[in-house]
Amino acid sequence: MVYKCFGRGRVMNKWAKVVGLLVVLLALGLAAGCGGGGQEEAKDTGDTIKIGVNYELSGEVATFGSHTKDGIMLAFEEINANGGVLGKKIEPIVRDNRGIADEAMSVATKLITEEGIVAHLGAATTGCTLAAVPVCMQYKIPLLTTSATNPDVTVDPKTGETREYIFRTCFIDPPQAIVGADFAYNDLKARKVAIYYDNTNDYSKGLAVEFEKAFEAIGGQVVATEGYGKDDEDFRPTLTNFSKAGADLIYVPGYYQKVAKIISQARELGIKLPFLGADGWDSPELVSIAGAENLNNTYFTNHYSSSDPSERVQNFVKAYKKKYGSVPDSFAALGYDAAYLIVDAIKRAGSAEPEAIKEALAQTKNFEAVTGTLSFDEKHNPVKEIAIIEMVDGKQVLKTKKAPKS
Amino acid sequence: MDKQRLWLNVGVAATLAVVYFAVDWLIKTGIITPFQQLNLYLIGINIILAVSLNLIVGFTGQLALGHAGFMAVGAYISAVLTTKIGIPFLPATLAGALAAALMGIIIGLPTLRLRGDYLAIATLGFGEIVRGILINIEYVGGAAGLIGIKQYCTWPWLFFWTLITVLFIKNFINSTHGRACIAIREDEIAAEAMGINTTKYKVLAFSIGAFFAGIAGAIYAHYFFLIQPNTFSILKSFDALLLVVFGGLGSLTGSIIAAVFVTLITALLQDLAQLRMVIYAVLLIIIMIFRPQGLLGTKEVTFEVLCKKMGGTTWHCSK
Amino acid sequence: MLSIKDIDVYYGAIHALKGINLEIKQGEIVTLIGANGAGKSTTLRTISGLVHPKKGTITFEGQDITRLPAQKIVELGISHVPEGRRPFAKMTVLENLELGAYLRKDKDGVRKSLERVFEYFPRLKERMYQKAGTLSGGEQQMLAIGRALMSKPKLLLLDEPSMGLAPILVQEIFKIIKEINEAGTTILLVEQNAHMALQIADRAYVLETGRIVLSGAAEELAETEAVKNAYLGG
Amino acid sequence: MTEFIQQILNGLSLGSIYALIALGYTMVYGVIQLINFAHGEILMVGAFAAFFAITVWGANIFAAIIIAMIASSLLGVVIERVAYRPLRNSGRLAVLITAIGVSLLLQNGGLMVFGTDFRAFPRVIENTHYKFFNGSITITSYQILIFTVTVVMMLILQYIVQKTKVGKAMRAVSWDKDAAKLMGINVDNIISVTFAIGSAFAAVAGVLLGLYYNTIYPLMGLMPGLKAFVAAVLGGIGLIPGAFAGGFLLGITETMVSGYWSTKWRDPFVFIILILILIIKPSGLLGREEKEKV
Amino acid sequence: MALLEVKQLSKTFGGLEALKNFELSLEKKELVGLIGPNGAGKTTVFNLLTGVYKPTSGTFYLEGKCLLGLKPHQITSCGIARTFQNIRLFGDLSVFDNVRVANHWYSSYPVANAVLRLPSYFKYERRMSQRAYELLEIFNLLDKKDELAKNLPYGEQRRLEIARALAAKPKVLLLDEPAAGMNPLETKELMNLISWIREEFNLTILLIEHDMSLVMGICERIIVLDHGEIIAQGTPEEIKRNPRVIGAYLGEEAV
Repeated sequence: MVYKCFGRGRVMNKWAKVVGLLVVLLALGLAAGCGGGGQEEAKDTGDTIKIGVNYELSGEVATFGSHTKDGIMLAFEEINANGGVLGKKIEPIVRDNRGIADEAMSVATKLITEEGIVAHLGAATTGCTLAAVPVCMQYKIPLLTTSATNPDVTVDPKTGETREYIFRTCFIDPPQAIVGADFAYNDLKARKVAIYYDNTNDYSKGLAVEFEKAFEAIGGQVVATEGYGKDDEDFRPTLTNFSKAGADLIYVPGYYQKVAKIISQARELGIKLPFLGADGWDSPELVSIAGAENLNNTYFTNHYSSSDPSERVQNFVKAYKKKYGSVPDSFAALGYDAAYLIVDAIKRAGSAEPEAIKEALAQTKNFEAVTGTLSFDEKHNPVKEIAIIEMVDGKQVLKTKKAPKS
Repeated sequence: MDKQRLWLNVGVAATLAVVYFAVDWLIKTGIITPFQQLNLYLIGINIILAVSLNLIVGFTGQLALGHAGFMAVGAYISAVLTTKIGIPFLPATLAGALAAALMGIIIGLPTLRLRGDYLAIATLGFGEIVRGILINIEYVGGAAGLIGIKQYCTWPWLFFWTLITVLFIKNFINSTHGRACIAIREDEIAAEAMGINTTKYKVLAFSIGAFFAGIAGAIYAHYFFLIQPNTFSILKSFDALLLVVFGGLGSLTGSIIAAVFVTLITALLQDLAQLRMVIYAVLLIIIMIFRPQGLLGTKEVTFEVLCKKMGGTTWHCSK
Repeated sequence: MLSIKDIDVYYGAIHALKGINLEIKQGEIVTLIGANGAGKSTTLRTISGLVHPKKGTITFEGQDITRLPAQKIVELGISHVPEGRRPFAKMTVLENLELGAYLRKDKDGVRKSLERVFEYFPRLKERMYQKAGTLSGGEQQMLAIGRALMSKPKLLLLDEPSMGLAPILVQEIFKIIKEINEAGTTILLVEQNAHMALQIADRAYVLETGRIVLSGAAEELAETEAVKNAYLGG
Repeated sequence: MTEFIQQILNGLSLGSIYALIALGYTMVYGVIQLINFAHGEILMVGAFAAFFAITVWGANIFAAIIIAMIASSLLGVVIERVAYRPLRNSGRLAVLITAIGVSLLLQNGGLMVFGTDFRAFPRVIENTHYKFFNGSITITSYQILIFTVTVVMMLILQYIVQKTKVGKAMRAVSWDKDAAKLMGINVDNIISVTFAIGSAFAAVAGVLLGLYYNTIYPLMGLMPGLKAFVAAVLGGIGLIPGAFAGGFLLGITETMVSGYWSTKWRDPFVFIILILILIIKPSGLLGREEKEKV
Repeated sequence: MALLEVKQLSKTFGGLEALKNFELSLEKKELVGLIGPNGAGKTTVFNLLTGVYKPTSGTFYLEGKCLLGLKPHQITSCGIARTFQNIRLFGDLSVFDNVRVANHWYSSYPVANAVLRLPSYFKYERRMSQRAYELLEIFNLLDKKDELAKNLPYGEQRRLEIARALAAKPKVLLLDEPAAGMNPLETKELMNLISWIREEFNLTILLIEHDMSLVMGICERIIVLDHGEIIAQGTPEEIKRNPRVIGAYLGEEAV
């Protein structure tokens, strides 16, 4: 008898647990639903054009993904507020790929085959973009990436053929490195440079390689090259070596959070050399991390400058600031441009069919974007001017704009 | 007794065949959507990972946090062979798996003196070494990873390898060798005193586990088009360990169920964008608190058990 | 002093104690004897609050302690020397003894208790700064008893103090148990060695598979056939 | 030669940070044998607490550190209550998985609450540079600060564990929970105290990390946490001097490899050294190999 | 020639001499007891003989073969098996499997045969099961064969441990406190069992025990250790009267 009671007690206990678990799950589901709902616009299908937004919203590179997403969402909001396109509203479908390649592929597959998107925006990193590329190619959905700079994204390295459905709004490594080298040699009169790149990041690596090529081609000399890891926080040893090698400029094509530390640690060590970098530097945090004073005598090549006085740029900066409370970086600007570019393509095509969007995208000529006037070349890379920004007392100052001479 | 076993085997084989052809047909007719198909592959890969890691952690009792390292070796070797040298998928897969098994022996032999957390950290180090080396090899694409891998892995391959893995490890466990491994888990000193060569069995468990992790890597590489060193980070090892613990240490069916369950949860949560990982983490904690011994503990779901549960005839099948 | 009424204890699904009733009076030595797994240790663990009964009550000096956590029960004056001695092996003998007085605030009293322990067990004094793990089995038993005495208990629970000890040491330990009792501490003794236990105890209970099957004065029980056959080796 | 000394100095400051994080790790491990994978995230929360204390309430650095310590301690205690205590009698791997879950939760929760940006940690203390040998060797006041704090913290911790009543209770709980209960020790409270102290240490490490590197980020605890764990194991897990020694060894090795060889090979090399040391000394640098009693 | 010959075996642990010049010679089918106070080095002898510890000096031979430096599993396969003072069963394995595991070293088959389920797998498995059945029957544990070892009551665990040791086909069996925690009745049964298996399996037995009734009752010869040294050896009667043994171990009352 006693035993029976005992048995039932345990069963009850188990049920209590299961019910408890379900309640928690339900609560979480509700919370998630609300959270998710806030992200997405009116869901009445039929009358909307669905565009997939496949970005790195969590994980180690969440910064890039979420800023790009912010830019994209701002653009779509503006577009929808102005009546949408072809009489329909845009419905962005935002998904997180955690910065993991297989997740990016999974997200792309789901967006295309289950959600029925007509175009795919993303991802921010080359790795995740490359994972989404085969899916978009297979299902013939145009993919527009905002910051994947690896040449292999739009061109199949085996055949050398341009991938029909893949486009990007950012320039690729060679033009940026060429402009950087040009600027270093001709404007800053540097002859010996040291290169310090992020060894775990293909973007940074690609720039380093291209810069070395370009700089040596115009007669300069690279005296030292060194890589750092994504988990490195202490750059003093390498910097000490650089100053010994007799470099008169240090090229650091990395992301701002590391670059800022590299520069401030260099200044700490008394290294007063000029630093040159690339679009990865662009973030308001660069100044707050490195310190305004330390950044004097540093330059970087970029897609745009938030200090660019042109009306287009200033309108964007104002709108972004109003919505998110901070100055937009390149990622945001590129995302914003990508969203407008897709919509422009739909408008020009007069149809929201993927095939038509692709055709229209390929024919993009002199599209007026925040990040410059953009046309696609035969490799689906944008042709546009590159801005060179100087850091003056913590402010970005547009130094000059150059077109890559290749 | 033998007759009963024969019928049981025939029944199992028939069920498997039906599953195989049914899924094959569903894929061909498109009833299984591409997204579901992708998750099917993830399930297969996760089953292989979980079952092979369970052999090391669950059955032999050696806490290893370097499973992603073995997976990486299998993925990279096989992918290099198919894309750069042009070797067919099957031999490339086997080569990748054998290379991983060799790694298992190399890492297994010296680290077997280590116990518990020290072994865990040494194997974690091994995984990071593999990743660190891959990042530095330009030939395989460095940090950007190896791209342009053909999607050779199709449903028959996936089914075949998953089945082989499960059968291999199941048969291994249910033999005197498997019992030797479990004895080591239970009490290493007593196992040694009963005449079991504990070093041999620990290395054996490591190399078999690594072999199948290598297979999982090869499948992964040849389904997802590209592989990157960062895919095989410590987090991947944790994922595999999670499946093993969640399913129940020492339960193969538990590992399988966990692999299916966790993959589906991950897929379902995908729609929640940023919130997904938060919810995933909360779920993980809740599940572990409510079932610390894992879904099945050390029990197995077998046809016998199922029959008994459903009140059918009990199989008096004395082992 | 202590009375246990109808307690039922479970370990998971195992029903370890089935309606145990037990009574201890001030100044007594009471012993629990029985086979392995009969529930002797469980009884002690239940009294000291390491496990809690499903039902039944335990009262100590009129206060209900059934649901109290272990540290509260120590505070009330019950000290438990666990089976297997369980010294803190990596700490010194002195630190072990100090931990025994963890809850006490009276520094002078603690020093007196320490002296008293060293009187009972001079060998512990010699090894004051030695790590407990390096002591021999007999010394560890002395340390375990000494540690329990440091809390100045009114009731001392002893679990198998003779286990694994040489016969000569068993005699010594039992002598000291008797001394401790004579100095005013009530003792509940669980013993495998029924022969020795019945010699020093006033009363005894016999446990079998979680139930008390016999009880009475120790001398009388020692004479009964059942006890003789089962526990005293005929 | 001066370069070598400079590298050693750099290694010492990096090592100090690893050591400081490893202290908290090892202390929690020492008492309940749990690898608290969320330690790095507790550090992150501490750093953010200090950040907000300074930027929002205008607290000075000491107040900020105190606030960070309180915030982290509370978090540590809550985590233990909610996520670890229910599993105290379960297998160790179940707790390990829960710890990973907690770590994931805090990372991603952090990304949602604090945002995905790297934030600049205010330079509340002047970073002076002291130069020696005609400027060929530089020591910054941050480096001195970090080193001193780590040494002091190690001594404090050692004192707490070895000499105080709480410390003795911790050691007793660590060895045998039931026996500790029989001494009248409230095991639950002692474990909470352990988490509180360990987490407070993490908070200090977090603030120093923020100061030293200028940035804080929701995932900032991930790698330092893992490295510190490696350091703790390297020194002999559960041993306070071990965490200290392991942290410095790891820091110096890392700077030496980056300085004299290549940063690219730093991590693989460090882990190879780790494995070699463990093969030679299976229980870490200072750990004594304990043969199981047969 | 003696079956087991131990010569000048010594073991030091970090300066502490646990065992000094231990000598032992066991003839076939002898039953010898090893007694002495706690920490006298009795279990150390077992650990040295089974290869768990490496001796500091000295050596030992089984059937004339030197076993020095062999790993525990190799020594087991040479013919020495043991039980443990603190019962070391494979708790989460069934009673049946505990015994089958000990068959492993002489009755194994290649991994491939197991994985491919070749006929030899079934043949050997059957053989191992058969032997396990027989042993469990002898030890009266057959009805518990599917229970997990950890769920057995204490006395049965002790019995199972001996059964498991026997499954390893030893020539010499080392029993470490087999009667610990048993009541007099159980101890008596155990004595009978030990005598019986010695005859049945042709065993030579060395046992450590504190229960004098058992030691005195069945051992033909007793060796007394104190502080790592042999202080006496002889028949039970001789030992009982030995003043050194009384002083160091037995005490006055036990006589």
